[in-house]
Amino acid sequence: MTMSTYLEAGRRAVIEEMERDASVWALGEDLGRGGVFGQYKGLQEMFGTGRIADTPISEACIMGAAVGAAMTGTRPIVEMRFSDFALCAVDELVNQAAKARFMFGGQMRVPLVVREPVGMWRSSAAQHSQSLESWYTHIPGLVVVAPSTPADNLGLLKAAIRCDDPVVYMEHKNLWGLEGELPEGDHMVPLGKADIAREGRDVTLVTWSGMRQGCLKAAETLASDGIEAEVIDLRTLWPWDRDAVMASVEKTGRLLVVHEAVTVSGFGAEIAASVAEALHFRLKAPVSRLGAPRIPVAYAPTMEDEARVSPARIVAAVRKTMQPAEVS
Amino acid sequence: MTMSTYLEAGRRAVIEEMERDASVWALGEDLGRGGVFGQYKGLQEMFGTGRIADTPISEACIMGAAVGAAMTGTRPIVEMRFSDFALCAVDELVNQAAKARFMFGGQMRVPLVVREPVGMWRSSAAQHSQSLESWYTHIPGLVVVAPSTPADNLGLLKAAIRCDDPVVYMEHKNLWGLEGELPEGDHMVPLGKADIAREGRDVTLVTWSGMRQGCLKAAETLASDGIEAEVIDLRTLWPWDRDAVMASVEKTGRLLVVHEAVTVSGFGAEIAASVAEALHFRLKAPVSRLGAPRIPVAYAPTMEDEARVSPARIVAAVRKTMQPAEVS
Amino acid sequence: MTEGPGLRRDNFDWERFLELLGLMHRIRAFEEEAIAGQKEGLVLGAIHPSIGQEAVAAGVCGNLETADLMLSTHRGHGHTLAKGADGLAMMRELFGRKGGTCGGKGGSMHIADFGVGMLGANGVVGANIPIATGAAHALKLQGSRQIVTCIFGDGAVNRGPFMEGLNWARVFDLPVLFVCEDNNFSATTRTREMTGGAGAGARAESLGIETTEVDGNDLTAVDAAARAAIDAVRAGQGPRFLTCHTYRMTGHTSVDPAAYRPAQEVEEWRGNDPIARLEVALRMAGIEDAQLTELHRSEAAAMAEIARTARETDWPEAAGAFTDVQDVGDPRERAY
Amino acid sequence: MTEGPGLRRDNFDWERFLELLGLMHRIRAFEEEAIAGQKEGLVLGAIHPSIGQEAVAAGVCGNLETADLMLSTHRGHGHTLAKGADGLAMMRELFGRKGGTCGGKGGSMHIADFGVGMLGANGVVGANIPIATGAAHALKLQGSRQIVTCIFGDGAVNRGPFMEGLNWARVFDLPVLFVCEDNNFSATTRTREMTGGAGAGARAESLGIETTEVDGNDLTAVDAAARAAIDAVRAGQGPRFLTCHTYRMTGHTSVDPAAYRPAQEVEEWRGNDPIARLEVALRMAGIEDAQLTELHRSEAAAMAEIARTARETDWPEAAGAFTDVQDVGDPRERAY
Ligand SMILES: Cc1ncc(C[n+]2csc(CCOP(=O)(O)OP(=O)(O)O)c2C)c(N)n1
Ligand SMILES: Cc1ncc(C[n+]2csc(CCOP(=O)(O)OP(=O)(O)O)c2C)c(N)n1
Ligand SMILES: [Mg+2]
Ligand SMILES: [Mg+2]
Repeated sequence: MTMSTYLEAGRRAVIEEMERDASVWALGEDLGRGGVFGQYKGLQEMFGTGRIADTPISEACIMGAAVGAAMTGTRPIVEMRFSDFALCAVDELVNQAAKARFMFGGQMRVPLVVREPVGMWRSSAAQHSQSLESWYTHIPGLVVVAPSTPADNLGLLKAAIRCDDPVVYMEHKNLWGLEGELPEGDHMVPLGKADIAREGRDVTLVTWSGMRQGCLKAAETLASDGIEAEVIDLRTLWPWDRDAVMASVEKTGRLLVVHEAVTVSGFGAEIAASVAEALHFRLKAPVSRLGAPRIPVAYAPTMEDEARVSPARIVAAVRKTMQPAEVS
Repeated sequence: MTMSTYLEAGRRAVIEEMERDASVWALGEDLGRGGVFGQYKGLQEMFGTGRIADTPISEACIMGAAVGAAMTGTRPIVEMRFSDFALCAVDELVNQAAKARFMFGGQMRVPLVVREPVGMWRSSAAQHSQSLESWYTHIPGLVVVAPSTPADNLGLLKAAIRCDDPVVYMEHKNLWGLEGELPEGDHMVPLGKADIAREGRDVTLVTWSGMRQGCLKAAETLASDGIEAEVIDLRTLWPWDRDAVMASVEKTGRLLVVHEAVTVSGFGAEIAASVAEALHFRLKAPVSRLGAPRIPVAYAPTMEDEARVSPARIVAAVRKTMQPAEVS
Repeated sequence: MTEGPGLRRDNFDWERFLELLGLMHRIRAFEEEAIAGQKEGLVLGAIHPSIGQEAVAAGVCGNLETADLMLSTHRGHGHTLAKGADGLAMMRELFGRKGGTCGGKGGSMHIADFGVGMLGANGVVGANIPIATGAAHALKLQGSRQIVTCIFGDGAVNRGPFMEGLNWARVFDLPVLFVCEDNNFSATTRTREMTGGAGAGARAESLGIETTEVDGNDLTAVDAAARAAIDAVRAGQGPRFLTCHTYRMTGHTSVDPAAYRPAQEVEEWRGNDPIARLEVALRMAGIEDAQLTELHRSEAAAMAEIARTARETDWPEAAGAFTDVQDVGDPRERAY
Repeated sequence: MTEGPGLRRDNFDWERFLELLGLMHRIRAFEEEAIAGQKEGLVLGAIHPSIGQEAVAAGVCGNLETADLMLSTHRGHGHTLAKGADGLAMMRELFGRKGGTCGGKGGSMHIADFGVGMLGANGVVGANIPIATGAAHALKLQGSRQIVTCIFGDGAVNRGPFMEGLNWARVFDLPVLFVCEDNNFSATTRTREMTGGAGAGARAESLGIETTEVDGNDLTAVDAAARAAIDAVRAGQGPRFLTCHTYRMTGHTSVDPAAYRPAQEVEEWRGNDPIARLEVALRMAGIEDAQLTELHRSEAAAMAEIARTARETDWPEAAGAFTDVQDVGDPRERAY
């Protein structure tokens, strides 16, 4: 075990996979100087300009070229800088990368990883703060991953790079500096398996990415009131770990999904609806969701905070869920 | 009342609004020759090349230019041809059109209508068949409309053109030829109001766009078994008519959301989750959803049909919902 | 326009041109069968015929090796056949049958045959340009001697990915030949009216890519220009650009009457048929009429047989809808 | 590079240039206050200073009328001030306070002041180009005599919307001036290494747009070139393109040490400061040192006062997060 940041864990994942497999390479703007957050620091020196490729500011072509390169025997890691800029490359991801294997009858695969840093990050305003993971879960062909700890960022990024499907890999910008222990050796985390971040009997919190921390904090607060929350960090959003979630809700009878994205049509809707469909008669309270209101993220902190899911808001939402059941 | 097709109703809406308001204009590829489905037939002759503007194949610029033109005192109707091609213009719609008014502190509005023909249409395969309405419902700032009858296509398109928000307006390609009665005069349908397409006491079907017809057909079949389905055509997806849906489910105790889009993270998840949250204790059966599996749409009809929600499948899903409640 | 290609008979490789003439006949026969099939309801989706443009497909792809890669457009039957794909598999794909190039999942607009280096038609105009560029990028990383050819229409040059892809290919000095098949139209729109400046070639030049323009209805001219460009690309000189001026003799799709085109223009181009022009040249080179007639007949007959076989082929299993979606996650989860 | 602009004294409009010098001082003072404010934690988000590039803002926008429209980038403080926006409102915006140009909703990257025709900075590189083009399209439809100016960086010319927007402006003959503020860098990347061909101007030319290149650190040269281009655009001659060669004296953001640039290059450009150069020219035209010093002092003092006022301004109400989202639908529906 060594201590590492979330950022450094991602960097280690790239290094290990590039050392293991010569067909892995990375492309994106400013990668030669380490990338905008330092995720690629020193990598061009290690692997050369061919495998750590600086690109023009051409998101559509970055994504499209990665699709072509993935079809042609390489495994590109696409760096989109901010997930918001990936909106300049949606045709390439959704109409091309996600559909090619199917559309062409399985003649090839498109093994690429799109790294899309997501989420709110100190006054970054409307165009640098989005979390659009639910979009990608809706698109057949795509795998969607959202790690929330350094160890998971190591193990999931390695798994994503080895996966033969196109993977949208969403690191949270606010987690770059988060420290945690990293296992030694070839640490892999399987795609599609949730992590029970905290066990509890009273209510199930399903979450991912930046909200894992907030849920754990909220769980502490609730514990002092005698409410024991189970916190499930999904880690992979598609495919999501139904078994883990259903087992937990069968036990607790209560579900709150917590995510940073806008609640309306967020991925919480899918989970809440799935649980309501499957476990309606086991629920002690209605399923519930906590996400951002349907507003763009503002710059000034007073307004920005209205779009931020805080531990206090999670606590309040859990308390609401714990209220005695309405008589039907 | 006159009989008209869904296509012709949309054309009439554009004509009426362009006659009423000189700031309305339309832009898109091939509009001078009527557009790819004939929605603009004869309009360039009526309104000139300035107001019915042919454009280069430049979806990003079509959308972006409309944003600028909307900020500058005009009301553009943006024709995207197939909703699939709108994926070439997502930055312009989501990062620009949807956020500008908020981001710039309300200094202006972006009154534009993006027409995006959606849905499956005889062997059009993976890149010409998508229904991505749930994406747009997730984006603050956007209004989302999906008409399903000729009269609604007239009244809703007129309302969309008069709306000061950016509206994503999704006509269904398979409905172009659908005939129905059109009211005379200035027929407006308010945004955000559902249509109770059929009354019933046993189960609520919430649907929109191409699935209205299928739900009505299924309801006929079910009626002969004594199951009376209420069919609610949402018409506007954002904002959706919560009151109408909740009132209906309070009455019937059962919900099935039916849409053509992929079920996973489709807009049905939002409705099912909202109903489960609000009416858990009134439900006689779990909320349920029926949409496409998470697969791209194939070309060959045998496989294509696996992604198609048919009346028979709706009937089967309703029957499942009507089964006696599991003992909890 | 109706003049022969002005051949110097002595260095006229008539055997090769006879072969390419056969290929052009094959392409035309394929599309004529497809159009007939569509009228009968056998072809289910839209088709975009390239009748009149066969010299581009034959002239360009005739210079590629099987290992080379090629990406095409919605109007891609000719390119695909010329790259070596099997006509029967293609026809089955159009008919949505078992044994289609994509197993019936793609149809006309998504034909692909990776076995012969045909990396796909595309339903999104211009989308193949960055993908082709990326394929060339991979080849360069791999130190391969293969090259990529990317064919697109005149309308595609107004899409941003055109510029992004060409710039990328220049910046990374990639082995890719861009071919603009300029048939003057983008669906129902005359492309020139929507195109600023001198057009495709001028844009490529401004991005630092050497360009050539050629009469795209003259097979021998396309052949020569493509060979020169392909040799340069293969020699490691980076990307090249070739514009082939041509015309489509049908509407945009097989059901488009194309009334937006002046009859006289269509007539003029009809007199400029690339197949007829090559036949003239071959006659000038001493090939007998009988041989030319037989070539045409045999290709047409073979294609008729293909269409017959295709229509008698089974439909693919419905279960195929759930295969090749992705490895991780179960696409059947929400199946009916 | 360090030479004076070589003025012909007789037709040197020193009063105007003194005014533009004041504007350049104001821009620099604004950014120096902003950088200081960021160190103190008053500016909350990223800022992209344009120190060293002030002659572009002053020279271009100094030739626009208030009614004209202008769109800018993430590096837009200078353009915005030069277009006439209020410095205090801008500083408040950077500090996220009440009374900011966007009420605190936008911050540095989304500054806009529609009242003076400033239609927004943009956080997405190149995204302003189609928007500006559309604004010009609307003006043309309206028969207005206003024009649009769209300023963007050298990095933006590699994004597809650059080509789409310029092509569009040419096709529709729109009243828009495109200004490429070429500071040699795209974030940490030397743009030339990612740019095929001769660059921005060559691309514009290939799209049929007349271009000019100018020393962007020479206010008088920018002023003259911009005036000529703006006159042509206003006269209905369609779009024009102007490249201004300049350099940013800071890093990409205010916290970027910019170690990727050779010290000598930075030093050379420091000797080419547009403010110092204009001062030299004005001294040659007979303006006294004292007057120049006073101009600098007074602008700096005024800006210091603005910063003081801004920091004492209240925060916006939290409820503002729910206003100006949209008319239809209630953004509070899922509020906490
Ligand atoms: C991005 C995109 N926009 C629009 C279309 C609709 N469309 C299909 S083909 C076509 C015309 C293309 O013209 P061109 O590139 O010249 O090719 P051609 O059809 O002439 O071979 C259009 C507009 C599309 N498929 N993709
Ligand atoms: C589409 C997009 N890609 C990437 C970025 C990140 N980014 C912000 S500024 C910048 C460099 C822009 O360079 P240039 O256009 O030359 O403008 P400058 O910063 O030099 O003024 C980049 C890459 C972005 N904001 N938008
Ligand atoms: Mg064409
Ligand atoms: Mg720059």
